[in-house]
Amino acid sequence: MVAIILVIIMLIAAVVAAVLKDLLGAVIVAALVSLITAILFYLLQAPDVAMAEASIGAALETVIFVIAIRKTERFEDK
Amino acid sequence: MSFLNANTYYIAAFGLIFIGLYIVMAKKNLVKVVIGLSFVDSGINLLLISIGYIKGGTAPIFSRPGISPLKMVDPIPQALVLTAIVIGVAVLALALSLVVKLYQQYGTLDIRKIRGLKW
Amino acid sequence: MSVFTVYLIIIILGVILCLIRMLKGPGAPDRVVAVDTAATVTTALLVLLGFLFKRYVYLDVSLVYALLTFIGTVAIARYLERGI
Amino acid sequence: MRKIIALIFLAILLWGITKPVSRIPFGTNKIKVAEHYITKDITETGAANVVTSVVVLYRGFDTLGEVTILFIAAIGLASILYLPRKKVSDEVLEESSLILRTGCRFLFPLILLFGAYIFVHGHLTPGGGFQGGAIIASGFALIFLSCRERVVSTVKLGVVESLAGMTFVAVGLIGLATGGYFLLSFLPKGTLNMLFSAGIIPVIYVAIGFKVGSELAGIIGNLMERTQ
Repeated sequence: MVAIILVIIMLIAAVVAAVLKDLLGAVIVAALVSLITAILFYLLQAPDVAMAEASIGAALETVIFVIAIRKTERFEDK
Repeated sequence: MSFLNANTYYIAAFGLIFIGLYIVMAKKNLVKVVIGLSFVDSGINLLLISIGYIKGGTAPIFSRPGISPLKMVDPIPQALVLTAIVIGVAVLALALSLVVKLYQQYGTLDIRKIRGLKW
Repeated sequence: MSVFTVYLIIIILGVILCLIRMLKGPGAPDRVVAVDTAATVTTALLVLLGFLFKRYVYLDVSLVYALLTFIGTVAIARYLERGI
Repeated sequence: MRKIIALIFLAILLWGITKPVSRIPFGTNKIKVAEHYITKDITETGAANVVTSVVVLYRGFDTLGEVTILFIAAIGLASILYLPRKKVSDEVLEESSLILRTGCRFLFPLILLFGAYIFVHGHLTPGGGFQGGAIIASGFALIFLSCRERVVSTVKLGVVESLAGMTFVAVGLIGLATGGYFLLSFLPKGTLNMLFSAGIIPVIYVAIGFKVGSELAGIIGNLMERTQ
């Protein structure tokens, strides 16, 4: 039951990341998707993979995307 | 409801893969395309791990005595996905560096305005 | 209905509230705060699940979460104040 | 128009993919190879964590290839972003506040210590070289974000990375010389669940931890400084 609710939240967050025009907001929502993916790995009894996904998705991915947005532009124009 | 209960992780994995592929194919912004690629990456990892799951199993770690080897999940997909995640973030950084170079060359992130990427 | 069910319901409710703020939030700072709160709440979820599975080696994963999730928030905050 | 084409393509893909996936039932025992790994793990390798022994010993060649892919990605990024060494930043950046600076200086050694704990205990608890390297790289990312004047020299990162890679290959070659095949576990296995056990697994995982950490830190440093 916990898994079903988490999956629904994750898919909603992924759709929001696809729709948003603000790229910074999309990156933040992608961080939430990565976080819930780590919890699903943990529920599937794979703590090694959950630790890798947590340490990558929590910090490094967000930092890399934010640096790339800083070097380019923030808003996706029409 | 029973279908949803039985196939929760498959639905999650394929949902992530399809949303990522839709972003890659339909969006016009290059940074967003890279975000879609990271979604596809996560979805494929989730699919592999959920194929290796065994109901009632526990993690393959003999941390205390009394854990039976017969009640353990499959360690091989975990070992494959473990390295794939770290490779994924390095490849993502490589793609983003290409995006930054394209922006310095053309001054835009819209793939309709970049000659050679339009379709 | 054991006491752990009540704990799980409370934690899931917290994550759903964070999701609503994330959906509504007009700007990037609201979404950052929502995701940071969701990370804190789900750290509690990881600890509780490790206790329910009766595998205490799982607690390392929640330690990673508690130690590292603030770095992404710091990165976005530095971007918003034009630091990097 | 693009959206319609994309949706049609995805519908065809979904129709084609439900058939084979429905043959794979969720949660049943499927693979015979894993049974050998799980039942023979303690007598053959001596590591408590089966995932670790699969990554390092049973599929050690695979891990060597993955580390090589990581190395090639780091080299590609550095060569794409290559800039001649000159001062290009004419933009004034905001200084980080006192709280952030002090907190990062306090937390940086603790994050490094935690990453070292993760990859030294890789054969006993969840974790290992890849996760510990990612945690160490996160600590360097924190330094890059807060204290810009404390630059990490890329030469030192390169030296650490090369030494770690050479350690990996050298341990494998010692196994080849003494026993007959690459990555033979020539050290004693010890008792289960002790720190000094499991043969060469801790040595190789420490090497992988240093290599992954220095490579990811170098990637973040190149992304942040080589572009204007």
